[in-house]
Amino acid sequence: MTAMTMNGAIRSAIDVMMERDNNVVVFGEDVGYFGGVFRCTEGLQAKYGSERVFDTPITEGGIIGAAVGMGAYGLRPVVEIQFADYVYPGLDQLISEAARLRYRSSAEFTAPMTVRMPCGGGIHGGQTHSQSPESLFTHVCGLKTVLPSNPYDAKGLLIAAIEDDDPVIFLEPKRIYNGPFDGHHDKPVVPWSTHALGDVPDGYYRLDLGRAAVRRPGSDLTVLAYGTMVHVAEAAAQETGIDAEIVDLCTLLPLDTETIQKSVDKTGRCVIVHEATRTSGFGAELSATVQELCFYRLEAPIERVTGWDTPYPHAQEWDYFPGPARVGAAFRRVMAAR
Amino acid sequence: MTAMTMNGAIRSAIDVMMERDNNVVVFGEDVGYFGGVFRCTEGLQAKYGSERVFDTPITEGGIIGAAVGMGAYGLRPVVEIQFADYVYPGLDQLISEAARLRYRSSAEFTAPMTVRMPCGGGIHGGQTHSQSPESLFTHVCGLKTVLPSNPYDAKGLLIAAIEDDDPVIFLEPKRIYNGPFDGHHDKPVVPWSTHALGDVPDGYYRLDLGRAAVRRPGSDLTVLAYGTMVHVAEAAAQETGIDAEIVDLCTLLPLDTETIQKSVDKTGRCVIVHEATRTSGFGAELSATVQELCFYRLEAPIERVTGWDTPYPHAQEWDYFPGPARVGAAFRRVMAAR
Amino acid sequence: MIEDVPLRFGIPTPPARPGEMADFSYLEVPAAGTVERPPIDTAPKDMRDLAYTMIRVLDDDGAAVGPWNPELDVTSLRDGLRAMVMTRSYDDRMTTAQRQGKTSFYIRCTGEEAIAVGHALELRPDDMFFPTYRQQGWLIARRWPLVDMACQVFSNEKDRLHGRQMPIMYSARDVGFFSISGNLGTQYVQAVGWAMASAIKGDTRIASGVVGEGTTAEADFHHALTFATTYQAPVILNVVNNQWAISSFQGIAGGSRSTFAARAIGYGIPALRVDGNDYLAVIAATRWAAERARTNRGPTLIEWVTYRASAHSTSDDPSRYRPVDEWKSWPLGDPIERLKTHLITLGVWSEEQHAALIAETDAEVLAAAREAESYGTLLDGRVASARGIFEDVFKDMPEHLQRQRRQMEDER
Amino acid sequence: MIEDVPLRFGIPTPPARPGEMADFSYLEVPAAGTVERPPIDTAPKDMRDLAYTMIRVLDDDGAAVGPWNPELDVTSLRDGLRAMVMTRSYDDRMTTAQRQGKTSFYIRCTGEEAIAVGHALELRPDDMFFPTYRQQGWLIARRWPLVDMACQVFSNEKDRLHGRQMPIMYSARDVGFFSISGNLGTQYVQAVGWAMASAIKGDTRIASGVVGEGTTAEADFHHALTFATTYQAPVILNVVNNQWAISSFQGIAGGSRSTFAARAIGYGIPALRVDGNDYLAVIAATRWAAERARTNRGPTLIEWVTYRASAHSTSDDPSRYRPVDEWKSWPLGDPIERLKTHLITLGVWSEEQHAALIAETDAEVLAAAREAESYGTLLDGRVASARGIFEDVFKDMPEHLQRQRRQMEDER
Ligand SMILES: Cc1ncc(C[n+]2csc(CCOP(=O)(O)OP(=O)(O)O)c2C)c(N)n1
Ligand SMILES: Cc1ncc(C[n+]2csc(CCOP(=O)(O)OP(=O)(O)O)c2C)c(N)n1
Ligand SMILES: [Mg+2]
Ligand SMILES: [Mg+2]
Repeated sequence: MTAMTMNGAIRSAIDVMMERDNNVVVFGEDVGYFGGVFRCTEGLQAKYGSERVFDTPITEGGIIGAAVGMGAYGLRPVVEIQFADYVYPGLDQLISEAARLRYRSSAEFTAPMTVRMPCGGGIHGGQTHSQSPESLFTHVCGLKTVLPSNPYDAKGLLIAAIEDDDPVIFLEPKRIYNGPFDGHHDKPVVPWSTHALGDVPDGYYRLDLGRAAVRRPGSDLTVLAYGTMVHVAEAAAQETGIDAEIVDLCTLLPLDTETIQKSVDKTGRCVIVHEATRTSGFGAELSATVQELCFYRLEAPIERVTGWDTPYPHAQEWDYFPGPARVGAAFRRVMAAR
Repeated sequence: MTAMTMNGAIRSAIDVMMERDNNVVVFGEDVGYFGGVFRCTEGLQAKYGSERVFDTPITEGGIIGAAVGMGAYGLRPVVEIQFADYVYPGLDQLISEAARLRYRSSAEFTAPMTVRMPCGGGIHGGQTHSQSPESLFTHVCGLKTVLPSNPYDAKGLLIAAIEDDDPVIFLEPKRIYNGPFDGHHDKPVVPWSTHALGDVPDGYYRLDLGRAAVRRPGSDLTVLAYGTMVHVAEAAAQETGIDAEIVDLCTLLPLDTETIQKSVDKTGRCVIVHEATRTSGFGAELSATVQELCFYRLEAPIERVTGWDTPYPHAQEWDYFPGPARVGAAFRRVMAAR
Repeated sequence: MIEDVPLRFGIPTPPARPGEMADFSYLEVPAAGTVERPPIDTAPKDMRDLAYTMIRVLDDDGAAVGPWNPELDVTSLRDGLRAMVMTRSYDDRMTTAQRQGKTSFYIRCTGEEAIAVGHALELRPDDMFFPTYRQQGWLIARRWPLVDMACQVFSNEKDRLHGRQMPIMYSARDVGFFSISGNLGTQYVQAVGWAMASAIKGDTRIASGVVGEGTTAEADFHHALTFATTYQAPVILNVVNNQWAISSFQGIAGGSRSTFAARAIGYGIPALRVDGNDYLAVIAATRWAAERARTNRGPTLIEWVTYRASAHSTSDDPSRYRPVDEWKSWPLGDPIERLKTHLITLGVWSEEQHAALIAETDAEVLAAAREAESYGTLLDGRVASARGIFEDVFKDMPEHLQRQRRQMEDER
Repeated sequence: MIEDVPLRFGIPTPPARPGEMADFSYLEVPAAGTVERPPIDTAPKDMRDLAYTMIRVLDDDGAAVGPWNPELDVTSLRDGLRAMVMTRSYDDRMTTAQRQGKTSFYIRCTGEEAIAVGHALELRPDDMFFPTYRQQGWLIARRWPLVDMACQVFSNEKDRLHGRQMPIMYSARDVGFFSISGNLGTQYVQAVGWAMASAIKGDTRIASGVVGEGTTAEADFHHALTFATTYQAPVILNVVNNQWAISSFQGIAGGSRSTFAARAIGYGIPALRVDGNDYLAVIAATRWAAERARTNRGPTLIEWVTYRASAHSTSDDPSRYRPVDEWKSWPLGDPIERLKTHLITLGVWSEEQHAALIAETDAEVLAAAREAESYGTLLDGRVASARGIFEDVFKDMPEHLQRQRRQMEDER
């Protein structure tokens, strides 16, 4: 075991897989010699050569389109979109091609690939370096969507994603690359080395896609969260003294409805937290699902705490970011409901 | 008043607006001399000239990108995407540009435009001529999304969309261009001339965006639907004898939550119907919203009847399409719930 | 200082609309055999003129002339002719089937047969072709079973694609034919990615991708050329310029300002502009580009000049936007007639033999169509089971899809 | 029949990495004044060679030579120099402010000042510029208030964009400067759409769009050229080739296979390749392209050859991927130095005057920055109110946003 940052764990996962399977290739903007703007591929080109780790022209559509062709050939591309905010030019190749190739060819051709992208705010990136587009991917049948909250999961899930024979969207909350972040931006940064899940095996291990993890058992209410918001929810639980059971979804699609149902059936109350804009965010699907599965156990309306329905502002970032105060307020409302 | 088909009403709306405002320009693939593959712009180039109605190269990204620039100049582009299934190459210009230009420039620049696109299945179009991507647009702040269910609404709403100073996505359920369709594909086609809402004023009129319409008052349960599904729900109500109140949303964003809440508070039961795939479809947002607004009035779980989470199949279209049988089954389950 | 003039909007218009005389004066047609054939190691910058002319081998008398003559033996010529004639027979039969309601939709390639057929017979079995919906000639030339083709078009129980895909959206990995996408152009950059993969692995397989001239406007055309040049991918990038994109003539895609072959120049990619209705030119140009790719000289773009003789699809009515008889005045003629004439001039073919060939291919197609019909059509509803629509969304069916499948079956 | 060789993956590599000697031998630099200037009504096909050479006016001794010499009067030359120097002073000041934490981010344009400044002073007040984040020289040349620029960078209470946008994402309609997008390339096709609109209305305004060489790979580059040629839009399409795209050298975008100017050829668009560090060449090329556009001769693409002398942004560390001193060996030098030398050779300028000018612009910028700071910075938190983040999402705030705003205020 080694203390790893989240980007370190991601690099380690790719390294392990490149070592094991020489069909794994890595490409994207600035990922080669430079090692990526968030250093997630640092050292890989030197180790595996520029035929397996290389820079690409600046075109997200071209990157994903080429990856589809490579996947069809038999490679396992692991591509990086520099920021999730820039994935849109590549959506057609994801939605119309990667996600449907297996189906439309009755499995004659497939497009295994992992599309990594940093997401989320909290780094003063403004509207074009802060977005969380996960819900768009979950609406596309044929894509799996993963969004880890810590280094240990990030590595295990990324290895599972690379081994998966279907296209996987792998979102990385950039605010927690270097340490868990609970929303208290005014407090000093905590490094992953202080966190249990910052302790990561050096070698190969995988965490199956589609399994949620209960980060904090509790009896008062259930929190459904993922990525950075898992840490924010923990802070809110601590600060409100409300005994929240925090479910870290880890994979958004396929969704672990069993773990979700078990928890909400127990607590009877549910708060959903995500950073993405509210309307048609993944919280909507979660709320609808919980309502369908646990209707007769619900003692209070399900609440969604999310980013506002505006672009992510730069200067007012912390008024936008769903921090512990807003999550705590939702906890109290949900507990107060009768 | 004239009996109009839905595409006739759409053509009439564009005609009326081109007549009133010479900043309105129309372009897209095959919309010029030919008048569009669904004839929605027939005769307009002859009437207004090829400077205001013209064919474009085949590039949805280019079409929407050019429209942003034209909107910024002061024109009101009304562009056609030949099928909603082909809008994805244009999503970046919609999401990153059209939807955000006003915000990021603090209203120095804006991108008024209407993006029309036929959507939905039922015409044996297979996975690339049948999609309903509306929920993706509703997740993008800065876009309005409209989806009419009949000629009268289509014209009034399209006029409002063209006059709107913000970008509006205007989805047209192609299966009902020529007549209301209730899902009984084996029955003879009914023309709009037999339908009250096929009777359309020839001149200018507008229906405000953001208002839902109660198509059928009822006391047993509330149906939230739009487009083709409004007619399917009517058939299901008739066939089950269940007194459903059918709310036609007309505009998905901004959403008329007042009408929705009023109805569900009254009936205490809610069924949501759409043709799009289920996971993270707009039904998820509707279910979450109803649950938030009407939790204490709900007597049964909210049900979603939707397309399955698979691409739209060609030969098995009618096993995929959410027809009266499936909607009726949901009605019964919801009524049986205690 | 120049004085102000009001700006003008410049929109290209086709030479002729319905009721007007067809007019192809915009197309310069050099005499066959007049364009030189550069060695395959020629630098792109030294052959730019090939993007503005037209490589032609068959002259007006049906003789094969000039440096591009591939010198095919008679058997190869006959195989090519047979595949083209078979393709037309197949298109005729399926068009009829569509009128009879046995299928919902069909797309013909009439007038363009030489391109897919020649390409298929010149490339190697393990190369991969990334086609459009108008390249059925490849399947026929590679002898993919006509019955399987028809079963796909009829969406019946034996359709290898289980009725999921619209008619003509074939997928035939066994003959190097990539799954057709309904989304224009997406396959083009995929072909480049596939070719890059072959190079990364140090294999010997090359790729060939196709788009129509209208589709060159899509982003993936640009993505393909950018990746192909940057990584020198072993790929052939074909642009089938059949003059029309549904109702839009090639000028709308920019064809009035330059050739589509010339698009390659700015990327440093060599370009050939070829008479697509000249079977021998198709073989020769394909061979030249394939040899470049196989010898690590990178990508080649080929513009095939041809004409879409039929409607865009069975849903289209071209008489609404172009002269009905435009095809008759098309300067490059009919690829089948031209190869036939060539064989006759060579003295190895006759009108009688040709008539017999047509009868034979018609019969073969009819038999195949009959057999396919016996497995069902959209009309009689004998299609793949609905259960199957939940398969192949993912490799392993996730629980939510299993749940949905159960629900579908319960609610029947 | 050729024998099989294993295919090779070809990936371009930059001439020098950290620790290696800078090497610009890949760049051919013709002597100033040697490239002819075609009349503005020249057909694109008759001037393709201009895409492969380099238009230069200032020779090594600082003399203005050749047919492209715009013959500017001394005042115009001084104005240009002043704006360039001011731009550099401003970049210096803002870089310091970023180090002090007064802003989260900054982007310099050092070494590229001539392009935006010359372009701004040559085009007309009512034309529209669709810039990248590296064109601040336009704002300064057009005398947009330095205080307003700094307020935007500081995201303070006087920021015209209310702190919503990242620093340097200016919007300045009053000086024809379109709102900067964080998404690369999107503005390029918008510039074409804007120009099409001007033509549709029969107005006289033209547009100019910019992308970096790295961004030519994005779809919108292709969309822009396709629309521009089809509709002959009155637009100037600029490619600023500063050799680097963050850590990727220009070869990754295809620059090792051809020039970026040449991309225009295949669309039938005339292309100029210009020494972007030569202020007079910038004026001359802009003038030539603008006159074409204003006289209904359509679009022109201009590749500006320059060098990104500074880091990509304050978040970047170029010493990780290129020789730290690469800038010193850049063959085209420093645009400010070159124009200064020219003025001195003309006898209308001196080292003393130049030093005085720098002192003056530094002082002016400092004063502006101080004033801006007095309205707040990110550091002291005096930023636009949070209420404002709900405005301008739509023209009229819909009810759900009003609700969310109330909730935000309640939960404080
Ligand atoms: C992305 C996308 N946009 C639009 C369409 C609708 N469409 C189908 S075929 C076609 C015309 C294509 O013309 P061309 O590329 O010249 O090919 P051709 O049909 O002439 O062979 C169009 C616009 C589509 N299938 N996909
Ligand atoms: C669509 C998109 N993809 C990626 C990025 C990240 N990014 C910002 S600047 C940059 C490099 C651009 O290089 P170039 O176009 O040469 O412009 P330069 O910075 O050299 O002026 C990249 C990759 C982005 N902003 N937008
Ligand atoms: Mg065509
Ligand atoms: Mg650059």
